[in-house]
Amino acid sequence: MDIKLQADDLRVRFATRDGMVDAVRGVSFTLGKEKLAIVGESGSGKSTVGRALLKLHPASARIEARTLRFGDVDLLRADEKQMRALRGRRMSMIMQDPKYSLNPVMRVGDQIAEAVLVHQKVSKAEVRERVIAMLEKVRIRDPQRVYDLYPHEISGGMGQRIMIAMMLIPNPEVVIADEPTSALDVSVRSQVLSVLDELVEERGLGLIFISHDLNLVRSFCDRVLVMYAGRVVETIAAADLDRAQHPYTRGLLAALPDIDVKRPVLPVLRRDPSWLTQ
Amino acid sequence: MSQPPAAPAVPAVADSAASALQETVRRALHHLLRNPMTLAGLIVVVLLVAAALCAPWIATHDPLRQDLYATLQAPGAAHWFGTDEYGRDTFSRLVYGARTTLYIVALVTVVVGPVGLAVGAASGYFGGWVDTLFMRITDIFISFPSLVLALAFVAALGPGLEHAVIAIALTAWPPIARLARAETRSLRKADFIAAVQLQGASPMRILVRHIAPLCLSSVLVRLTMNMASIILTAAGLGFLGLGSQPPSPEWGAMISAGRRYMMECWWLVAMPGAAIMLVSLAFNLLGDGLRDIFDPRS
Amino acid sequence: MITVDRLALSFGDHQVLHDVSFDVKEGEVFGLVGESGSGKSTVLRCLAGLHTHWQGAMRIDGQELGHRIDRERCRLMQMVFQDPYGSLHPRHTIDTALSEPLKIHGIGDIDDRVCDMLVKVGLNPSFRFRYPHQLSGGQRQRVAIARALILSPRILLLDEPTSALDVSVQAEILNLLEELRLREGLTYLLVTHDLGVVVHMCHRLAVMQQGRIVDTLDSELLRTGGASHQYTRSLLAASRSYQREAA
Amino acid sequence: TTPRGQLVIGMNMNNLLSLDPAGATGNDVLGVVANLYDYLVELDPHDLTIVKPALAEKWEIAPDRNSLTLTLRDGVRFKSGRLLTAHDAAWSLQRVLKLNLAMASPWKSYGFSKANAEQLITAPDARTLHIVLPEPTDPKMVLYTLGTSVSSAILDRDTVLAHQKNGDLGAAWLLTHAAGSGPFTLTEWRAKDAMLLDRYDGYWRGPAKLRRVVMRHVPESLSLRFMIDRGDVDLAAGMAAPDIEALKHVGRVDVQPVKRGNTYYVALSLKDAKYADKRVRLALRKLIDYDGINTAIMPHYGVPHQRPVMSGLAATLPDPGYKLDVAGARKLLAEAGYPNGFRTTIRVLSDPPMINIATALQATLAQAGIDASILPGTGNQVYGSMRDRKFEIVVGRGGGGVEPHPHANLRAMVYNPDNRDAARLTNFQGWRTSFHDDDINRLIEQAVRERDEQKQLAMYREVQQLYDREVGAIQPIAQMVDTVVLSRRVHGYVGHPSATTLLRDVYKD
Amino acid sequence: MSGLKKGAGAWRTRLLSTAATLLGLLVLTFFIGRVMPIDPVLAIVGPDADASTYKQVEAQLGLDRPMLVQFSHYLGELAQGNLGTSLLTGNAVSADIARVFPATVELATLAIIVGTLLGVPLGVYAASRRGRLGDHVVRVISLAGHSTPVFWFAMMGLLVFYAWLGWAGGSGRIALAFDGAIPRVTGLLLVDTLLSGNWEAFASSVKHIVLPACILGLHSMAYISRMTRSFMLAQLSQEYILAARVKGLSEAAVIWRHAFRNILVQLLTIVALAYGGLLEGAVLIETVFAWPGFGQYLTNSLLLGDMNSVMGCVLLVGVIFVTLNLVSDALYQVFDPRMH
Ligand SMILES: Nc1ncnc2c1ncn2[C@@H]1O[C@H](COP(=O)(O)OP(=O)(O)OP(=O)(O)O)[C@@H](O)[C@H]1O
Ligand SMILES: Nc1ncnc2c1ncn2[C@@H]1O[C@H](COP(=O)(O)OP(=O)(O)OP(=O)(O)O)[C@@H](O)[C@H]1O
Ligand SMILES: [Mg+2]
Ligand SMILES: [Mg+2]
Repeated sequence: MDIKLQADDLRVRFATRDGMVDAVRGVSFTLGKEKLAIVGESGSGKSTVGRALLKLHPASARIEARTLRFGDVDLLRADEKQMRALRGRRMSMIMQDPKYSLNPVMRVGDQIAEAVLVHQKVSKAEVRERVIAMLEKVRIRDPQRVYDLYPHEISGGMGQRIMIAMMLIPNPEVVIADEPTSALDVSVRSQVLSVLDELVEERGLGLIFISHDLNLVRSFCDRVLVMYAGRVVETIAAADLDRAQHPYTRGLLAALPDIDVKRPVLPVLRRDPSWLTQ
Repeated sequence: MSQPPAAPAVPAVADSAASALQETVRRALHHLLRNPMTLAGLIVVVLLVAAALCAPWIATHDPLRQDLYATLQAPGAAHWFGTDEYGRDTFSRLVYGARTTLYIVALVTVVVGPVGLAVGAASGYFGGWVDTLFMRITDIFISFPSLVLALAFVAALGPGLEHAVIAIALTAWPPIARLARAETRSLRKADFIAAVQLQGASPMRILVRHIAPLCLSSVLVRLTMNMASIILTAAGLGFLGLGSQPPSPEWGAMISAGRRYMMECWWLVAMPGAAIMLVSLAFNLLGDGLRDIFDPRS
Repeated sequence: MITVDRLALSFGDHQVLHDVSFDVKEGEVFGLVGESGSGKSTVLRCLAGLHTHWQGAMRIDGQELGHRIDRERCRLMQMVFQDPYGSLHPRHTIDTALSEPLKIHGIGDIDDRVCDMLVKVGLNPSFRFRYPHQLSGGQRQRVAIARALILSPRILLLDEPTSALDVSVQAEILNLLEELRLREGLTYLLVTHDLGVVVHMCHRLAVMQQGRIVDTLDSELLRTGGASHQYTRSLLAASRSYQREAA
Repeated sequence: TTPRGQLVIGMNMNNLLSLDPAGATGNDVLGVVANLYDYLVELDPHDLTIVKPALAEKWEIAPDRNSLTLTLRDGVRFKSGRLLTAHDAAWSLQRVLKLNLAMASPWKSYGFSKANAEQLITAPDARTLHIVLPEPTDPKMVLYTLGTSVSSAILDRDTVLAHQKNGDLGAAWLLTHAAGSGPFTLTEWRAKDAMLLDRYDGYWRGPAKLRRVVMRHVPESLSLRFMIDRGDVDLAAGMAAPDIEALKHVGRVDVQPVKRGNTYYVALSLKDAKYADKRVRLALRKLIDYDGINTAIMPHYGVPHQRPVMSGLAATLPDPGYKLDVAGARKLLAEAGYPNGFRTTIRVLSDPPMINIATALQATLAQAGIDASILPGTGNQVYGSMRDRKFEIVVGRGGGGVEPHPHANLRAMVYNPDNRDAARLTNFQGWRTSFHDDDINRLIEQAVRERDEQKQLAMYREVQQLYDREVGAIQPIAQMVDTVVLSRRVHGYVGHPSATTLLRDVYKD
Repeated sequence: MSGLKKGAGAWRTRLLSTAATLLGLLVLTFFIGRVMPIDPVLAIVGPDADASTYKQVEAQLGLDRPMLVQFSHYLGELAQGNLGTSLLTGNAVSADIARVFPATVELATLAIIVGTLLGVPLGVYAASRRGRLGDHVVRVISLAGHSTPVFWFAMMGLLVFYAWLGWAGGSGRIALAFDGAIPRVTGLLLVDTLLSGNWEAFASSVKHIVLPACILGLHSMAYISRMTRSFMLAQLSQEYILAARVKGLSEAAVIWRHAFRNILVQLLTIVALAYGGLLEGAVLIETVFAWPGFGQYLTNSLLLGDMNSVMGCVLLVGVIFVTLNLVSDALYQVFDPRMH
């Protein structure tokens, strides 16, 4: 399996009002042509890892790692210019909430087109064609019309698909999806996921799927990283999730109310301080 | 050793009502230490207060003492900042002027804050005809040439600092009211307001205890930032002879009287001018800082 | 206990609720599910008295509900909101939040009641003087529940009380709610979009779509696959897990 | 720099309101009207008591001193082309009285009125104007009024009547227009911006040397100073003292002070119980720092003067030499029952030097324990409160003094024939301050009727002594000086003490 | 159909409330005029008039009639488009305003252009460098600009650029030589001189307006840059900015193409209001530069108690603000797709 992304002992610290906060404390993983999930409770550092890979952090963040490579690029040494060349073109990120992640005063088509135009000099007509083709690909009906809509004129599910189109149109090798469906309805969710799934299949890209929905991850991804307090406590094939070893993972699974099994009381996660250090 | 982020993100605090306040103070202090600009602003404001309180000890002369035979003397050992057209000591007047300035600041805050807050919050909370009425009134006051209002008010009540300041306040509340209204309108929909409504709280109670305190910080911040222009407007009224009455050492009036001599006696304008600038700069910096302290989003 | 009869509501030209009717029995947990925007929260808000311009009828114990909030209604029925971060006043301590309803209703013995309540929802009374920002999401939701219960209502309206929370915390809150219900004999009207939660908590549920109730059924049916309505089935399918063909 | 044939005057034109001779108040308008219109006689700017012929070739005072006969010169034409006759003159004077606006007041003080104007002011023929005095008075005074008051300008009757509206005798039109025979015509007037006067080529004395006079509104003294310094203005009027002082040292300009008949004074209201007490008034007289004020504040605004009659007249007594005497004042106050002083208010115009005098006064009052707060205001407010007799102290400027006659000052400042509130003699400062002394009143009345000059002089001197002894309500500090700064390119400018400065002989390099 | 009807209804409400605002303004002004202890009669008759003259003038002006009668008379005249005559100058108030207002419009327009061209880029720059040196420098500059008395700037400007360097024209709108030589068409001298084809006159009027306009502009620059900064900061913390960065956009594109476009409307509103403030008259600047503008006119009228003029001025200012409000609403309609 060719390795697209490699992180070794990634650490992210934030300088805050109350001193330094360690958000990510030594995370290591590799990503090939696969769907890698990162799960964990809120605040465990999932998004921080995702953003660190794109170096999209505020000035207050310090990123350290033994290795942080993307293909042939050493992300740790890359300067802002190199990163810009990389972002979008080779590695991109789908954000959680289409409502806030699209520029409200720009036509959605233009926003997608922009992603192409940053990296390539193409004629206007050709860009439009490509955007419309991409919109079709993410199964948007009547893409000609949708091209000219503004973000507030489209529904959440559509917005998320536009987001996906925008991030995939430059044909990146790696896509980081940060909770791409948590703002969506269950019914729309599966549509969006299937679009994503199809594109991964088709283009052979590496997908990092950040989520806290274990049920979803189990069926959608290939491999799962379970994070707790800024560390990876367990890496496991998605299919084997039920056989997870770590008590944290197991606790998370158990706490999930199940449609099929009715339990009088839900087991509650008991945190063990030793998880922080192991 | 740093705290793991996922562990219950609750800082250890001693549990008492007082410690809640302590925590706020601690955060403010912390912020101050990390923001030299805010700190500088605070220092100047503290100095201003100190100068106002300790004026008699700081001033080298009686600020009102005239010496018509030693007028317009350049800064020197006898008079650090020179003397004015009546031979009064500029430095001492500047020091005593701190009182007036502080008085203006306090008076405007006391008038504008509550009025703007009350009108804005009521308007935003009740909506409907209350909103329409209050906003029309606000519109009237906004589109009223502020000078006309100020002049008219001063003319009606007679000249004097209080009246000038009240006049300024009359022209200064509408923006505050609008701010409070906007804030209230977004708060009105908040769940915690719905929650107290469900507990049977009266609108008055909700306005006073729940909404007003939340608008207060932005109102205060805005007021601090307006301080500069308020001091200057007071000076401007003084320029038209409607501000503080002689011989009160008000900085704006000092400038406006001193301007007649400014080509030959630069200190008469430069000194109070610098003082106004410094203080308004300080208030602005402090206002910026306060916004950062109050606003958790930043 | 609760009867909602042909409830209808419009905002401007936009009709949000169309003839919504259902009953909830005493001591029952009744679920209200449906996709986003289907009007679930709106039904709760009408019941609580936060919307006043509805049409139709609502009854508690056969007693007709007025359009405005009154003291009596407050003591009968309280609500817990979805977002624990938005439902507590950021500048009020827990103590202030909990004692305020008591003060409004002129109930004495405030200190004891507040402490008791905190214990009841599983919070250490030492939390009393903290501010919301010093609490985690789960702890805030406990405070919100405590606030709702401090006037000893008989009905709790729960608007997605756990959807902003982690699974682990969700479990704690759901357990707490169940425990309280049994202990205090409360009636719940629970809005959620998580069918797992519905099955876990509710006796019966109504499925809403675009402001209408399209299906009312026993939650047992849901679990055993006995749901017959098309829309209910599609919801169920979507929430089980991701299947490529489903989309 | 300014063009050759033009005189550019920079001044504050805020007080230039009406140009109608019947209603125009204020000093600034005098300078304009004097150049747009002609007067029957003129006063010599170097010695005001010398009356010189103008429209009137000669004049005669009847032996009984009850009437004046003026003979008008022939061939004078208005700008409209009409010949100026005695009928125009009579109508102009009657018009002032009929309209009964501000400028009727000197005429009313001689006993003229709306009702008697047509009988008393007559033109028996085209060149003779006959003025009968309704009451005995000093006819010289009337002559002075004819030479100085705006109300004495001679209007083109037909032109004015052509613009009459609703029988207003052209009052509305004349607010902003002029119809006279003077050396200049009003070409354009934009209120509070600029006024252009162009030469009238048919002027009977021969055309003026200047082609055009431009007055520009420059309210800020410092701006004016920069302008005259750069030569963008030829003549600057009404500048602040520091700027005049600075310009004294600039080679290209001259500073020309002109003494006026007005005084800067401190007025007390005898309505106020405190000041009704002579001792308190005397104490206040001792609490003015005459020397300090005149050294530090008054240069370019005024010269020391302490008498109610303006300096330079034969009747004027030398200054009594009042001085600041805090100890003496304290003693007097203690005697009057105010050992610890009292609180009072000073109303004052917020312009220099009045506000400065008030501030200085405030400081010296404080030395005797009197806590005075200053209420600055516009002239309207200050003099309004005086008219209503609602004030304690006013620092002001005024006192007649247009006519070079002691009576003019005394009438304005001292005379008060009826001290009742209902009398509303609002035009007399004496009434406004509620200062009333029968002896003084009687002397003033007698003096103006006295035919014997020596006796008259003696009476006027006695009035001043009495006023000193009785401690009158108004204490003059300085006599007004009007200082203009003018470029050395300007020649022939002679500032007139009555403000009727004539520009017809002015020219520029 | 119903949308159209709704639109018309909204407009009717708008107009009604606008009229209510203006009427309120008039009532307030009228009332103020009456309680103010400035007596227009006294301003006309002068300080030395006697009681009979006073009474007569008072009656002529109708000031002896009951207040309500006076006010309804004023409204009646106003309904016929008549603002009355200025009590003191005898000119029609509308003519007076038509004379002084263009002078202020000219000055204010140039000033707001200067202020905006400087203030907006500075504000954007400061926001993009938040917390860093550049931010602090811009902040201090703009605050200093805001806290320095404007007349001090004006005097210093006159001293340096007029008295010493001679670059700027002095007081007034144009050199005196051109006074009366330029036919008045619009009242805006810059335009009128151009129309007359008199280049020297045009140059002169440019020379005269530059300094006061720049000084006013610097003053509004301070305000505009502050507001720009805070608007930009609010936008820069939005998610869509992150999305733009993810696309690989350069910082400049992120700031100008994305963030700035979102603050455009808010900014226009702020600039419009600042412009309204300038139109209301910068009395101090007008005084220092002897600019025969609206602010001076209003102040003088007020100080003399010339209430007809004051009412006219207040009405004009009211109309300006109401219009600016409407314009800024319209701007939202046009530029903000969310409002369509
Ligand atoms: N800009 C920042 N400054 C300071 N702390 C930060 C910042 N961004 C994130 N953190 C902290 O880093 C930790 C991890 O945050 P992160 O957003 O990665 O969590 P997450 O796993 O994505 O959570 P969620 O599921 O809620 O999105 C948290 O404790 C958070 O408070
Ligand atoms: N105050 C309001 N004004 C106008 N429309 C409203 C208002 N409140 C709710 N709506 C509309 O009513 C509809 C139902 O909203 P509601 O909040 O009840 O949905 P919901 O089922 O609770 O959805 P969610 O799962 O997203 O909370 C939505 O279309 C919403 O836009
Ligand atoms: Mg996250
Ligand atoms: Mg909802």
